[in-house]
Formats: sequence, structure tokens, C-alpha cells
Amino acid sequence: MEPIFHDLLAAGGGHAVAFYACSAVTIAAAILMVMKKNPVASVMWLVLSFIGLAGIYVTLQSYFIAVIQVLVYAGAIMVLFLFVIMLLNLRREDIAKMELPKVPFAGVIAAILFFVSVFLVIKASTPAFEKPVDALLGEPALAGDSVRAIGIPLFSQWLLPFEITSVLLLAAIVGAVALTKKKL
Amino acid sequence: MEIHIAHYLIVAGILFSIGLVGVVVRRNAIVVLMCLELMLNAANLVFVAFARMHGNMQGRIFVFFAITVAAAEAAVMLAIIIAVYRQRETVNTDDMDIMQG
Amino acid sequence: MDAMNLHLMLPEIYLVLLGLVILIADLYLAPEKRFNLGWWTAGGLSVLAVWLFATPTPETVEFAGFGLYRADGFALFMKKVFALTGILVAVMSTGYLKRYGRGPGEFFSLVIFALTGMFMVASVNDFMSLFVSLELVTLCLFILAAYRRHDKLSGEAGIKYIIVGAMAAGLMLFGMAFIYGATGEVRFTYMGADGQLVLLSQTVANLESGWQMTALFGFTVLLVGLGFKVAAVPFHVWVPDVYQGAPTPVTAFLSVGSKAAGFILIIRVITLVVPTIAPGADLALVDQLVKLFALIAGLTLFYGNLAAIPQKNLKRLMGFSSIGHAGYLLLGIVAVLAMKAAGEETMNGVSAIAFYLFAYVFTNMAMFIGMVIFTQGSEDSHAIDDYAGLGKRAPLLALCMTIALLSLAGVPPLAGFFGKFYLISSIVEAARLDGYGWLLVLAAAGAVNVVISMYYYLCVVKRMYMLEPTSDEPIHLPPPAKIAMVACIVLVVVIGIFQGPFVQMATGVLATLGF
Amino acid sequence: MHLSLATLIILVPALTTLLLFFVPAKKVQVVRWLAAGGAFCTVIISITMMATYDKAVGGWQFTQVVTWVEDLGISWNVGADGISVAMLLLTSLVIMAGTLVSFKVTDRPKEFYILLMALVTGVFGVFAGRDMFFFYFSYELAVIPMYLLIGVWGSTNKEYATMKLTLFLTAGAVVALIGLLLLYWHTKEFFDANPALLEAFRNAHPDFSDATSSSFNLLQVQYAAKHAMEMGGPASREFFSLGFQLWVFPLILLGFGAIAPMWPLHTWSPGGHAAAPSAASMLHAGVLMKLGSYGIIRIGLTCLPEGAAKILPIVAALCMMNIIYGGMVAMAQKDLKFVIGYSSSSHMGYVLLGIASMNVIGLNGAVFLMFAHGIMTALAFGLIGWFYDQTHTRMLPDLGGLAKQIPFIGVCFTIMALASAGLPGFANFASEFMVLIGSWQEAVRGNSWFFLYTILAVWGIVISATYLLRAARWAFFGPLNPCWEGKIKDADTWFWRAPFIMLIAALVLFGCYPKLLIDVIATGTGPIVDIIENARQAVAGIK
Repeated sequence: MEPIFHDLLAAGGGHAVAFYACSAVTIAAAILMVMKKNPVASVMWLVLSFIGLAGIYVTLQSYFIAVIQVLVYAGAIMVLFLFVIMLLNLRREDIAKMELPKVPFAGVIAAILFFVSVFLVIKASTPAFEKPVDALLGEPALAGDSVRAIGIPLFSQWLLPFEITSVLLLAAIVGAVALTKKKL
Repeated sequence: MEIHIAHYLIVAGILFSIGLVGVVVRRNAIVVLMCLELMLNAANLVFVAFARMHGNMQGRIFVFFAITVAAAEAAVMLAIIIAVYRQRETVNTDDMDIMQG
Repeated sequence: MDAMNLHLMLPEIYLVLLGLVILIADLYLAPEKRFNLGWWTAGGLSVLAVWLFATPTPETVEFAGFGLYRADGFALFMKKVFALTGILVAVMSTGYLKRYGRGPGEFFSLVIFALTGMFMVASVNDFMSLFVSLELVTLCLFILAAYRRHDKLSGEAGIKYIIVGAMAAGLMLFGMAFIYGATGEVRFTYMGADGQLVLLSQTVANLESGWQMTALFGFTVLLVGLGFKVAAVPFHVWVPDVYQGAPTPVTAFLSVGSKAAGFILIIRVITLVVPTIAPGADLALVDQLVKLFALIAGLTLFYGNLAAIPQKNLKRLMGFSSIGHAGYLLLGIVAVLAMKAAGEETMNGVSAIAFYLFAYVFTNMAMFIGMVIFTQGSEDSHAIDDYAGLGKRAPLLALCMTIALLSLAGVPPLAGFFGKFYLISSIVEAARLDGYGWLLVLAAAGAVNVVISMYYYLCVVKRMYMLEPTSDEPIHLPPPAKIAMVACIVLVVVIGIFQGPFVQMATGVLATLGF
Repeated sequence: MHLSLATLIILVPALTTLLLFFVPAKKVQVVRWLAAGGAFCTVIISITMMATYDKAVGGWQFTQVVTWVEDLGISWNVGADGISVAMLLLTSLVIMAGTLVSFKVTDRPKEFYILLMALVTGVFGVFAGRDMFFFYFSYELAVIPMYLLIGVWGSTNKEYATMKLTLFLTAGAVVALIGLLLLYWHTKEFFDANPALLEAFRNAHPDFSDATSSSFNLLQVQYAAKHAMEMGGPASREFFSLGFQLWVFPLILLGFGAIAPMWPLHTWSPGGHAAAPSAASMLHAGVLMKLGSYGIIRIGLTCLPEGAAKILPIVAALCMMNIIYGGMVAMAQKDLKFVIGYSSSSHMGYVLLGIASMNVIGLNGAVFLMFAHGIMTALAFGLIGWFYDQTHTRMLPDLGGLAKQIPFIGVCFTIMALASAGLPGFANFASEFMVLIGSWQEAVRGNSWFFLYTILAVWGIVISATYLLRAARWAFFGPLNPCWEGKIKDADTWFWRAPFIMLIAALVLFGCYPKLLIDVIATGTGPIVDIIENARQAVAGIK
């Protein structure tokens, strides 16, 4: 599958089109996710946003990450969300109204400030980011974005965080059970 | 039309900010959690973009761990939400104001 | 460097195994015997503590886990702090859980897993392990905070904590991504292309200015994320509610363990990733951080201590006071940063923080053990007025809590006094540097806050000794908790009078802070 | 291990505190006698120090140095010079009287004595300490027990008064702390830059042969200050420049001035005295307030003489506020303890004036007055406590004619009032006279403001005579208020009389034969005056 994407992206302007399309989908879906009053709709938009993000990963030639993104996020985590929403069977009035009282207002300002600072940093460091991404397409270091290329360092050099993650998942399982099991 | 790393970073910045707004504005705990997921994903995007630029694997492997952590966090948060819902039949964070300073 | 060196990680392996043993033993024990798991935990952790205290402070840094794990003096010191915290939490939880009556196996295994995370946090040498271990800590604490799941307060605390915690995680991740972007590396120390050991801070120092700007942004966002963990203003909002709502032993664990973990990481990032700049060079990068942290430290000090004054609930008061203490610890961070900005590698701030945390463990734990003992019934409310006349109802308990409060306020001859003294001394030292005279204002803020905090701590003492008791019900002091509390108090006094060996322990961490 | 007397005098009350912890609370007599025994030991020790202090040699004696926190240069560094010997004697006499007077305390006596002994440990620590950290440590140690002593055993608005007192004194302490830390780091820099001088210091002081550049040792700081000041003009030199001293000296002055208590930082003191139980206010007014002026002399004058030379003349104006304003307010008081409280703040003005005049006789007078006033005010509070326990009022209009009921107390009180008003033959007279002469000398030397100050200070004595004699007359003479008829007991056994007689004896002894004490004090103040004289010449002419 990789060569197909590769060829598509390498075609004149293909990369830019793919990037803009995927970004537009991701951002629009994210905004809608925040705006929608019904949590079920929010989940759906978030799924779309994550799929768009997977598309962006593809334009970065991180195919394996893109697959994981769809499988784990769009597939597993979001199903869990939907499942909980259904389980709780929220009454209509509980489906939160969106409002902008004073405290959240500060949050919006904080978010804008945050974005502005990201933007300023990027602007200030532009020369550093100058490398166009599509020019990198053929560079050999990236040819190896396969399961193998990720797997080998993951199980050798980066084994330690991997092992910690196993404890983390165990703790999460124990905790989830301890918090929700009816009889303990 | 050339796409630079900077473009990706700006997309990530926008996503992160949307997530931040959502966390603060939304009152439904589940939606807040979704917004938090969005923030983590924005950070993931920065990692992948920079990994692409540096041409090394570290950024991508980091993303794996980030996704794993996000999944675990989501599971725990949903568990807490269920526990809270059982007590008071709501997941609205505005109603969580028993404690006063 | 490129070896697993499992033997260095034995404490962590031991902890994971201990957690698993508790988890499995829970299945096989009769229900009424399950509460003994607390003693298993305390026993297991005591073995670990003895082991750690018997380990000599390493002379050089040793690496394990393919260079992702560093065994150095600072890590060892912090692991001692964590092990002691764990023992005390286990002791006070046992009685508490018996009253609450559910889930000891899960509770104690989660405590141990959180400790595992803290141990890893003390030893991390790269951003990936840092992120994963810190999340292990906070994830366990989320669950523990919400552990009284039939209690509304506890659930509320859990939700608030997890929202803020996950947000902090997002910020940290974002910051790390930018640092990675600037340097192309997530390890703090790594083998360079020429086979030499490279410190990430050197890499940052050698970057061109655009990338340094990116790295500075990364530091700032990362440190803001860590600011959430240590409860620095303005990222403190979760503290009072979570402290009040969480089960009291968990509050104790949070106030010491989580805070210490956050400070370790700030120190690690500052010593290993933020570049030291030679005198005369362009100071912009670190200088900005000094100013940022000085501001945060000042705000944290004043907010925490002023907001504590009107509190009616002791747990909430402890929450605000812990914000105040975070402010004091941040003074040490500012001192370290200022030293770095001036191109000096003396790190008195780090040993002051280490000493303060060590003293803080016993002081705070004594206080919380006292609070756990005080609530006889299963309810977990701590209105300060309930403590009226405690001096007559339970003289020993009142005495211990008074000493703990006075130590928190910084009164000699108690441990807290010397901790504050040491921290203020380190910031005055930094103020002697050229161009950093304004740090004296921060030292003055630290001094003023001694007075403010003295006020609200003494208000609690006043209730205990100067008012008449509201109830005549005698307070039963269960022997294990009593012994633990008195031991803590004795240590508080001993550390306060014979600081020498403890200061030596704290300055011992400095030798291996770099490579 | 050999323990010097200076170590012993700190350890004895500390050990007494510790022992008291293990005495069962029910054994009240054991508790009392244990505390009294501890206090008695300190009296013996301080009298021995007084008797054996070698005036010909002078300087620090009874010294002991034990490393405490090596990494920071902190040591258990104690000793006594002329000033310390006088102050230690004062403290031990007051605590002796205080423990005896407190035999009346029936509410939780064990805790009471524990706190009293802890407090006095701190006081001894300050007066015998030669290490800035140890000094500060002891100072803070002395402040906190007072909170509980007043809060639990006190009266009259005690909760407010005790909180105010504690916060004021803590605030003063932390301000002084910043000054001390600045001195510490400055000294370290100085010795780092001049390693030869560090070597010279080590050789000059065999006790400190392993001294490093970072040290809280007061002697080392003084050594650094002295040599730094020989290295160039006040404005131009690198270390201990005038600018530095003008920064740090005010910190020390304000910090210790809060407890001294310097106007306008005195507001905690009258209320605090009034609320405190007898023994606490005896210690508080008698000893604790002296910590402040002692700190200014011990650290401010010796380590920062040029700053002191510049600032103290200005501070003298504040002393006038103490003397005159304190005296006027005392006149208007109805509550007897408030009268004495304000009079204390007024008398401490003389001490500060003596310090501010910066000459031999003024400084000697100041230290002597610290001693005399300490004894006198302890006597006053002890006496007031005696009848307050029975009448439960100290309001002058409610009292009257008490001398008929309690003649012994009445006589003692009159003696106290006369002593305080400056009747010749009492230590107060001698010391206040010395302060006035010192102040006049300063005026003659060229600072003409001191003419005014001296005249005002003389008037202050008249004011104090007025309110004290008025208080004595009101409370003890005239017709007896019928409601006290047969209700109050006099100090009718020698046991109860002992503390008062002891204090009066001290006042009379040193009043009639001041040379006994002044000779000792002079050995301590002499070197300080030399230092400050040099500094005054150096800064003369600098604006």
C-alpha cells in the first residue's frame, strides 16, 4: 500500500492537496466536536477528526502510525466512549448546554494566547523549519517506516518505557475494575 | 505550493487550542475527555512532523506511548465517570460543586 | 551505556513484584484477612527502604535500560523519600480502609504501582520514560483519589483531578515535542556521533537561535505542565478540591509523592536539558526562565498562604498550605536557574529542595496520620472547628499535630525550619549574582510568607489548645498509627536539631547531577 | 567531653525541658521543683561566669565550638563576653524568679513549665551564641513558646494579643534573617576572593582552624568586615562597601528593632504583656525585649559599623518617640499592666538612645540599663501577677489601698516604682544616667540633635516618675476598696517572698556598686566602640 500513497503524494501538487484536505477535515471536525451538544454527535465528529489526522500522518509518510491512529483511536477508544454514553443513558437535559460564563471565557483567551504563541514561535524560527516536506519524500531514512523499522528500536533501545507502559496498563485495568465493579 | 513543517505545526497548534477551549467550555465530562484526547493528538502530530524532519524514529515511537497512555487514561476516566454517575445521575461538571473554598 | 544493566533497576522490579503479590494474594485471602495486606505492603516497603538506605551513594552516574535509566545520588535520595512515604501511607491506610471496608488489595497494589512510577521518575533519562512514568504515577493517583466511590466528594475529586492531570499531560507532551523538534533527540544524555557522551543541554546550547527559540517554547510549555503537577499558581486550581475530596491517606500521598515527583522532573529538566551558559554569552534563553519561575514562585507563595487563611476545613487548608510549600520549593528552582544563567554550576538550590522534601515527608505525614486517627467514624470530614479542645481530649495527638503544624510553619527546632532556612539561603545566594539583585524581593516574599503561614497554622493550634472541646468522646489511638506518628514527630525534631547528616545527604546528591 | 559554662547554661534548661516531658502530669510538685532546680542551676552557672570572667583578658571566654552542619559552616559556637555575661545573669535571675512565682499555676503546670523552659533555652542561646545561624535559631525558638504561654494561660484579650505578638516577632525575625544571609554570602565571597585572609583567620583562632569560606561564625564575619574595611574607601571598596552596609544594616535594625521594641514597631508589646501570665510577662518584658537591642549591638554594630554610623543618628529620633510617646501613653492607662507595658517600651527607648550615641559610656549605659530594666520590670510583673491572681482586675480605679491588705507586695511595688523612676541607689538610676551622659557626649561631639534628645530624655524620666508613682499610689495607698477587705493574701511565707527579694537585692546591689557589672560590660563594649569609632571616621563627610 505504501508505494501507492507514495506515488500519489509525489505527483505534482498531490502532497499539498492531500495536506490541505486532511487538515481541513481534521480541524472542521474538531470544531464541530466541541460545538455539538449531543455527546454522541461529538464522538462521531471526533472519529472523523482522527481519521483526518491519520491522513495527515500519511502525508508525513508515517503510514504505520496512521494505521494505529485509525485502529486504536477511531476504532477502540471511541467505541469505548460510545459504549459509556449509551450505558449511562443520559437524559436529554443532561446533555450539556454550551455556555460561555466568565471562567470559561478566560479559558478561551488562554487557548487563543496559546495558539498565538505557537504561531509566533513558528514565525520566529521560520528559517529553521524551512525544509519543504515533499522534498524529503525520497530520503532513505524514511523509507523504513515499516512495522519492522519501528518494532526493532521499540523492543531494544526503547524497551524501558515499553515495560513501564505494561505496568501502566495493568494499573489502569485494576483501577477501572476497582472503581466500577458493583461488588468488591 | 510547498508544504513546510511549519504548516503541520500550525495545524497542531490549532487542534491543541480547540481542545483547550473544549476542556474549559464544555460541561459534559465525557466531552471534556474527548477534548483532552484531541490535545494529546495535537502533540502527537508535532512529534510525527518533527520525526519526519529529523528522519529519526524517536518521535514516532513516542507517539506510540502517547497513544497507549491516552487509552489508559480514557479507560480510567470513563470508569470514574461511571462511578460518579451512579451516585448522582449526572456527568455535568457544573454540578460538581459540593466543596466550597 | 548500551546495556540493560538490570541489577540497577532491582528496586523497581522488586516494587512491581510486590504489587503483583498483593494483587494476587488478595484473591486467595479470606475477606476479613485482606486488610492485613496493608501490613504486607508496609513490611515490603520497609525492606525496600532498608535496602535503599544501605545502598552507598554512587560516586558516578551509572546507566541502565540502554541509557534511559540513570542511577545517581539524586535518584537514590528521592527513592528513599518515596519509600518512606509509601510506608507511612500504607500504615495510615490500613486503619482507614478497615473503617471504609472495601478493596484493600486493589488499593495497596495501586499505591505500590504509583510508587513504582515515582521510582522511575526519579531515575528517568529521557522524555519517553519521563512521560510514561509520570503518567503511571498520576493514573494511579486518579484512581486512588476517586477510591471512595460511594462518596460524592471523592468522585468529584477524581473527575477534577483527572481533567487537570490529563490537560497537564497534554501540555507536557506538546512541550516535549517542541524540544524534540529543536534537538532531534529525546534522551537527556546520549552517545554522540563521535562516541562521546553528550548532554542534551549541550545540544541545545549549540543550536542556532531559531531552534533555541523553539526549545525555549518547549521548555516553557513542559514546565507549565509540570507546574500543574506541583500545584504552582496559576495551575493550582485542582488542589483544594482534590485534597478535600480524596481519601485522607491519598491526600497525604498526593501532597508528598506527587509533589516530589514533579519537582524531581523540574530539576532533571533544568540540570540536564536547559543549557548552562558561560558568562558573557547571550543569556536570553535561561534568563527568561528565571523571570518566569520567579514570578510563578512569588504568586504561588502568596496565593497558597493567603488563600489558606479563611479555610474552614483542615484538609482544604492543608491543600492551600501545600501550594504555599510548592512556592517555597520553587524558590530553590529559581536559585538553580539563576545560577545557571550566570554560568555557575553550584546547585545549592537542589540540595535545599532535597532537604526540604525529606523534612516535608515526616512533617506532612505526621499531620495526616493525626487527621486519619482523628476521624473515628467512617466519615471523612475535617472541619477545623471539630478540632477544638483536642489538647484536652487527646493530649498526645494534639501535641504531635501541633509539632507538625509548627514544623510546617517553620519554627525551630523542627525540621521545617531548617528547610525554609536552607531554601531562603539559596535564593539569597542567587541574589548576590550580578544582575539578579531583584531576587532579594523573592527572598523577602519567602520571609513574609513565613509570617502569613504562621498565622493560619497557629489558628489551628489555637483551636486545639485554647478552646473547649465540643465532644467528650475519647479518641482511640490505634497503636500502629500512633507509633508511626510519634516516630515521624521524633524525626522532625531530630532532623531539626541535628541537621548535619541530613544536609550531608542532601548535598551528596549534587555530585552526580550532571553526567 | 568538656562542657564550657556557656554550653552548660543552654543545655541545663534544654535538659530540664526534656525531663519535664517524662514526668507524669499528675506529679505537680515534681514538675515545679524540677523546673525550679533547672532555673537555680542556671543562676549558679551565670554567677560563676560573672565571678570567673577574666576582666583583664576580656573578649570571649567560656567558649566552645562543635561542628553542627559542616556543609553550611554552622557550628555550636558559644561563649560569653562582657555583654553576654551581664545578659546571662539577667536571664537566669528572671527565670529563677519566674519559676518560683509560677508555683501558683494550677492549670496544666507541666505544659506551662515545658514551654517556659523551652523559651528560656532560646534566650540563653541568643545571649551565648557566636554563630549567626545559632543566634537566629535560638531567637525563633524563644518566640514560639510565648504564643502558647499567653494563649493558654493568659488573660485580657489573650488570643488577639498573642497572635499579634507572635506575628510581629516572627516578621522581625525573618527580616533579620535576610540580613544575616546576605552577610553570610558576602563573607563567603570575601574569603573566596582573599584566601590568604582565611588562612590568617584560621591561624589567629585555634578554635576555627578548619574554617572554610562559608561560615555563619560571627567572629569570622567580623574578621572579614574588619579587613574588608581596611581595603579602601567606604564607597569604592569591593566588599562591605557603604552601599552594602546601608542595605543590610536597616534589615538587621528593623528585624531586631521589632522585638526591641522600636517605635513604631512596639504596638504588640503592651497588649502582649497585659495578656501574658506573670512568669511569661516577666520573661517577656524582662528578657525577650533585650534580645532585640542585644542583636543590634552584637551583629549590627560589629559587622556593619559604617552602616550603623550612618543610620543610628537618624534612629535616635525614633527613640524619642519611644521615650516620650510611650511615657505619655503610659500616663493615660488605667490597666496596671498596660502602664508597665508602655513604660517598658519607653525605657527601651533609653537603651536604643544609648546605642545610638555610639560612645563608650552610652553603650555601657545601654547594656547596663538592659540589665537593670530587665530586673525591674520582671519584679513589676511578678508583683502585679501576685495580686491579679486574687483580684482578677488590674484596673487602677478598682484597686486602691491594697498596701493595708498586702503590705509586703505594696512595699516591693513602691520600691520598684522608685527604682524605675530613677531613684539613686538603684541600678536604673546609674544606667539611665550613663545613657544621658553618653547622649550628651554625642551632642558635644558635634551632632547637635542630641542636645535636644538628651533634654527630652531627661523629661522622659520625669514622666516615668509621674505615672509610676501615680500607679503605686492609686493601687496601694489611700482608702482600701471595701470589696478587697480580707479577700487577698499577702506573700506571707519566705518562699513566696524569695523571688521578689532576690530581684530587689540585685537592683540594689548593682545600683550601689555598679562597678561590679560595668567593669565586665566594658570589656565587651570596648572593642565594639573601637570598631564603630573607626567606621565613623571613615564615613565622616560622605553624604
